[in-house]
Amino acid sequence: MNTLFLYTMSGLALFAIGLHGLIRSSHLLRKILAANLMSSGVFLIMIVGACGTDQVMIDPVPHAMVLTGIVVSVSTTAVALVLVCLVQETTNRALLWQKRKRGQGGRTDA
Amino acid sequence: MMDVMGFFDIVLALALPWLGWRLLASSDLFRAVVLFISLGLLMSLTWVRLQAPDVALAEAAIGAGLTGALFLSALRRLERLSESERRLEHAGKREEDETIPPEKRRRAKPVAYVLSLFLLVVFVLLLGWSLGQTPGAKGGLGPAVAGQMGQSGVQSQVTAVLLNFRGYDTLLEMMVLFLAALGVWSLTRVRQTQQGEVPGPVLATLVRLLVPLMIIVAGYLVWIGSSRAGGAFQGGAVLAAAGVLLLLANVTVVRQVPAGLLRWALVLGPLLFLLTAVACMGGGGNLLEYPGQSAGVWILFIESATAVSIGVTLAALYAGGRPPAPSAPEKDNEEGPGSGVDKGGKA
Amino acid sequence: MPDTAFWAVCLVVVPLFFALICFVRSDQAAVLGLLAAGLNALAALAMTVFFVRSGPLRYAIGGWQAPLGINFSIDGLSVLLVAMTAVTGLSVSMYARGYFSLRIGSAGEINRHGHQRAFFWPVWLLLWGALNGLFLSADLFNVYVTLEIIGLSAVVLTALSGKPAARLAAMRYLLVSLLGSCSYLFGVALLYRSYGILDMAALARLISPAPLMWASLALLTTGLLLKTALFPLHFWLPPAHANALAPVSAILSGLVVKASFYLMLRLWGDIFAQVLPFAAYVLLGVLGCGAVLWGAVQALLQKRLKMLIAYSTVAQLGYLFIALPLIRLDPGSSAWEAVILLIMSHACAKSAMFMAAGSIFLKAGHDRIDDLAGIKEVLPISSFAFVLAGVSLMGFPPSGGFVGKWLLLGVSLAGGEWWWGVMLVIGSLLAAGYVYRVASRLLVFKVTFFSRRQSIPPVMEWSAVLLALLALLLGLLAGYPLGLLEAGSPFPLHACREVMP
Amino acid sequence: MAFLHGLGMVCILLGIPFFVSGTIGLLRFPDIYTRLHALTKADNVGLGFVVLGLALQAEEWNTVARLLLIWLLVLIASSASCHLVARAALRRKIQPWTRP
Amino acid sequence: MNWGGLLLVMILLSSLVPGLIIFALPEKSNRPRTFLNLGGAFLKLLLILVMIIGIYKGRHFAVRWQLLPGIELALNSDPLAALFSTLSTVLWLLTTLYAVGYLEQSPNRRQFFGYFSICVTVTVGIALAGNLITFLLFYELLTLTTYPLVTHRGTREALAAGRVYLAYTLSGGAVLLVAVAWLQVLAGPVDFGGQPVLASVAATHELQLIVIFFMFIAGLGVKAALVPLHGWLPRAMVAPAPVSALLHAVAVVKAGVFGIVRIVHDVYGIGFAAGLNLLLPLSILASVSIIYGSLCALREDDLKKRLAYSTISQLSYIVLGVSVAGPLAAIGGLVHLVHQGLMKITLFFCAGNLAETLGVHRISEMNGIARRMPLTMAAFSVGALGMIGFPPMAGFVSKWYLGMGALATGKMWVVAILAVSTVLNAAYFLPILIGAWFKPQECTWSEQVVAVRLETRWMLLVPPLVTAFLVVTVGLLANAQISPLAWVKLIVGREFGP
Repeated sequence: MNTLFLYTMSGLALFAIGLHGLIRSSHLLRKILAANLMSSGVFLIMIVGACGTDQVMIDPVPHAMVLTGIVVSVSTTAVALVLVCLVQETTNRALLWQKRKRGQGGRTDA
Repeated sequence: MMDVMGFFDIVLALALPWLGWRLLASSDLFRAVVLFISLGLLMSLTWVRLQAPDVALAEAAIGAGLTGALFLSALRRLERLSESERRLEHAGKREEDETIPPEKRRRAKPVAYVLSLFLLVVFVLLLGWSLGQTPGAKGGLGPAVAGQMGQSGVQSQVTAVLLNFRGYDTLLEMMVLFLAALGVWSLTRVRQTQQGEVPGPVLATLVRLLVPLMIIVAGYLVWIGSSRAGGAFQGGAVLAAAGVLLLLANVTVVRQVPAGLLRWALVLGPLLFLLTAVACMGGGGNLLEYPGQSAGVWILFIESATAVSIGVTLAALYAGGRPPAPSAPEKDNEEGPGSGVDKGGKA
Repeated sequence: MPDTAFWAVCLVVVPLFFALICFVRSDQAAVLGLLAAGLNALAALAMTVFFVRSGPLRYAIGGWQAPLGINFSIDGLSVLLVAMTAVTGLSVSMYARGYFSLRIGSAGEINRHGHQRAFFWPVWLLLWGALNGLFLSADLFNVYVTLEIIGLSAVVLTALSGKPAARLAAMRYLLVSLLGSCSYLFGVALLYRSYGILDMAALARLISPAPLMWASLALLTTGLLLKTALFPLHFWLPPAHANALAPVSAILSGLVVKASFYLMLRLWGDIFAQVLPFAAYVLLGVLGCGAVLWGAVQALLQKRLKMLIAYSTVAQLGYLFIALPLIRLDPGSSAWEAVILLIMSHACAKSAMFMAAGSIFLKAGHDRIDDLAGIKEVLPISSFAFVLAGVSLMGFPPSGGFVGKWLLLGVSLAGGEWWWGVMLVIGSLLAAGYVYRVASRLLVFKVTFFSRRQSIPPVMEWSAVLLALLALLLGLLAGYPLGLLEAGSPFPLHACREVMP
Repeated sequence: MAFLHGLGMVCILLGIPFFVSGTIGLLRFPDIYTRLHALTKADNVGLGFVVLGLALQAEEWNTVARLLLIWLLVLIASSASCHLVARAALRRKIQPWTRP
Repeated sequence: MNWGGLLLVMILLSSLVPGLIIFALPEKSNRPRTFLNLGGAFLKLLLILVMIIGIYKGRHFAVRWQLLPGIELALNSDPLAALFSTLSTVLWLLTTLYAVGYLEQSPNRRQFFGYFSICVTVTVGIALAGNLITFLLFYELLTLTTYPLVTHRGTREALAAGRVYLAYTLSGGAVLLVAVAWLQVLAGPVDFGGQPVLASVAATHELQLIVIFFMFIAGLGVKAALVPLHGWLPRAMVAPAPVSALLHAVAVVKAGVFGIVRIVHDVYGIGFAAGLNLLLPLSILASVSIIYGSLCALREDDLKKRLAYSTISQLSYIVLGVSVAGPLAAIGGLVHLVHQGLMKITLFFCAGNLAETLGVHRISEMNGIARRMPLTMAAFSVGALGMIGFPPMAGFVSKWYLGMGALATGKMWVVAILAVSTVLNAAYFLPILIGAWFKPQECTWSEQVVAVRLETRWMLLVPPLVTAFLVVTVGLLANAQISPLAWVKLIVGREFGP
């Protein structure tokens, strides 16, 4: 049970929690948080895979991949957040599948 | 000594998923975002423990800092929207965001919920077992990278991989960032905030003090990137932090930035990267094949250009919309009545 | 030193470069966009010509060889798909130019459509460059980044129309694409962890059954199926494709969905082919059948024309997945050629259909199918384009769809698994159902009064007709494009001539 | 040299109680203002000791300079943010806690 | 480029090109449209004559176009192809003339004549098809091009009829597609011209070939209106008269029957089919449709519907002739393909005249109509008597050969079927004639066409008279050198060998 295996497991746990959160949570903002969690989990597993057993030979390629991944996830999150605000503003519904409160059905093909 | 660090690792490794669960299970969104920021910081600590300093820097600056700032500004906008919504409904109690009673939400799809949970657990266990089985692939491409470091023109392995061996990935990644800025600008326009909001003495001095320092630190990070942890992304992230500070302090100079200059700043990094990539082909080499021994110089040139662009782009993402039109405040065209040419069918 | 590799690089660099320029000089965005579309088509043509002469090629970017650096692998499949993207993209660009110039002309709409046009071109060119990059690249992580660009630009284009429904659909599309990319990345991470390389060709040689390999394959496949909207995971596609602007729907249905299916073909047809059991392919085939049935039934029930066409995309994708078990059933057989033909003819036909539907929407002011009676009087060319595209979708001779289905039918009967073939035939019958439901309204009914006076610019109607005609000609001239396929294809196709007597 | 190392270790250990008291203050105090007060004061002093300890253990001078820069920046940042949070709290009209 | 191949392609283009030009012309340009139509028809007739002379001299025209290594489109001119294409071309010329007269002021004629000429191209394509896949290609295109003609009027019933028509023909096409693909898998690409190829592969796939045969019959039966699959034909009568005349008397239905003849003669071969005893069930099916068609015709009061049901029964004569394995019966069946076409088109022309000039649709209204329109009724009587099988008309010749063929092969029940159907024909045709000629006029007709000298517009009158004259001459000059009977003997002679 060395620490590397423990980190892998926590990365996996993060991915699972994120996946569960993305599917189950109803508020859009929470879904995006969950998506970020998932990608952090994946990055953790990648980096743990990178550092070899003898602590000296570090494989830089996963580091580069994770860097790219972080920048990609920040850009998707930015667009997602702007979209959430727009969806909330126009259809007044932060919860994706929930009907609008004021009677007018949240028809998707308005 | 090792067991103390080992103990710290165990605490850290357990803290991450626990924090993740608390984050998603918390009822208040603001608390979720704050937990998310602290999770980001813990993550950067983990990267340090796993000997990935570059990633730690990036995670702290972009993962926790900027993403957290994005979430906070989005949360504020959602609060303002639901507040105006509430004023219309003059609902009495401050409206919790989880307005639907929990049991209604749970009842929605109990079967699907149990099934998805079961599938998830099985998948995780299977994956955990299989991850445990196979040892790391003997350092993957590490030895290959170490072997080629001589021609890469830089000392730091990560920067070599990022900008030389797999430079094409970074070029496309710059395009992703540019695309995000395009997307945000195409979706909304920045609200005409009240001009006169005075930032207050402390914030003004803080900004005046910190912004120049941040720019120096960003330059230092880009410079040091060739040998130790650092590089374009980390430098760009610090620049973005300076940009966010300026936006927060609502400094008038930010308002007067001409739109054309802003667009060129956004485009500068990817454009120069693309042009240098094509220029390398001029000398008979392949795409992105830096001629002769001058790889180091080219990489530094590209890194500085991209750092500036990344800084401006991330700040623009934080601003959350294209700059308000300097001329007469035309109507917010998203909701313009328009002749409804492309309104949906009158079903 | 222009050779295949030079043109391949042009195909990636030119769209990206022009996307940047279009963003900066946003007032000439349309002109620059069309120029980029023309250059791109030229580069695709040049690459095909050089490819025919010099055969498949691996191009190391940055000069670093395969395992370390990123390579372009230019083989028959990628050249054909790049050519398909070039042709469809060029005609959609011409359509878009007319579409936006028309809508800007109408009073009161100046700033909204000026804004849409200013942002349509750069995002569309980025999408195009990423598509070309994806078809050419041979590196799994590089493909992840291109998939990310494609997904994000598709979301931005969908939300461009500004309608609440479009934004909601874009939101749902973004969440699905986030989930898909994350699971794809997880798959790539696991593959890298167990084999230490990212290059597809090298990976194909190293693959051996191991628990981690199965997990990574499952993750890669789920990610790609989410992005290809195969049957159970298709819920996000119809609203997104129906509520987007007309040129955007054409791009989404014609090209974007094909990118992730191309990757499925690479993974299931090439890299993991030796390791995967036949049952896995049958599972995908069954899902494909589900897609064909569900899509067609839903299309028959739809009230709105664009929703109908979007559900028809779900159904047509089902065909492509039905072909997977047939490829596995008889690797050397012509099923591989049939799938490519189906992809190409569906791309042309579906884009033409969405363009025609867009013109009809603009002219009628709505797209409720029941009230579109007799629009052929007002828009003869667009109605003809719609019916022509319908012919190819239905798999009527002499269209590419027919030849594709004919080959698949032959392979399924030869291999003894006749049910796949019968499923195809039932699918084309259902397709005939929903196409004729619309065609009978368009062509036959008495004329009803249409409020919009504005005339649709001819470039919009003729680009749709030309693309629909191309889908038909693909059937007649199927020999030439598929001849390209043999160069460097994963299976020795010339061996397949004997298999199909 | 060992003496400097030992002294450094002592300083770091001296810093820890300040952090602990700051955290206890955060948890125990009734309202936002008192919590802010406890947090910024205690943590800054604690950090001062830790930085001092590390500086003693550092080999070259530029690491010492960098450590001092870090300490200076944290001081500025925490005091400024404490001020901003307090101002925001006042603006939301949160009344400071008075003994019942 | 071999000249023969060019000839065949020219035959197809001679009606396709005018069709496409007509689509391009604006709606109002009637004169150039009529000129294009008739010019195309004459050109095609000329080219067909050149082909017939060529075949007579024993030359063989063929052209092949390879789509994919497994798929080859081929046209070739064997005598059977020449027979059917001559019939369609001659009747297309007459029907175009008739249609120009019939649709004088009606709306969107551009669409009508465009699809009309493309439809004839496809019919001739079916005739000239050189192998099974080309036949399938044109067969499915026929559905596509005839749909707009059936639903030309755009009324609600036209659309309902169109939907039924589509349902039948599309499912038939799908079954045929599977059958052809299956056969191609078993025996490779099947060409029509040469020796039937299935005998070689029969040993291993006996059962499959039988199933394929019945799938063929089902697929082609839809268009050949065999009984269980005939539902669309009566409903399709809602189409304008020229459409019902050419399409539902000649082009579409004959395509189905022509397909069955191809399958039995060229794909399976008579001997092989008889060996697998496939022909008996086919002949039973044909007989059932003959009897059922005639019975339904009795009950119908609407004239065009009665003619439709009579078409269903007459078509099955051809199938009966083919499925009775004797040379004589085959001659009878094939020659009936031509004769029935001539007679049926005459009847439909006359029905169209009555409907157009006097608004008469029902038989009960037709008493004493001969006084008002003697020429039309004369043509109608010639056609009707021919249908019944009176000696001098064409109908008699084909029924005679059918009977002789049945006798030669000792199938007495076929002779009985022929006798019964002749009686039934008489039962549903004679009352019309008697009522028209001898009974006084009972109800008033709405005079829709003010004709000066003739009883109706000359364009409506000439075609039925010409076809009636053809019916008589073909009957009388049956043994002459150039008559359809002689041509059919040539075909059957090659088919059954010396």
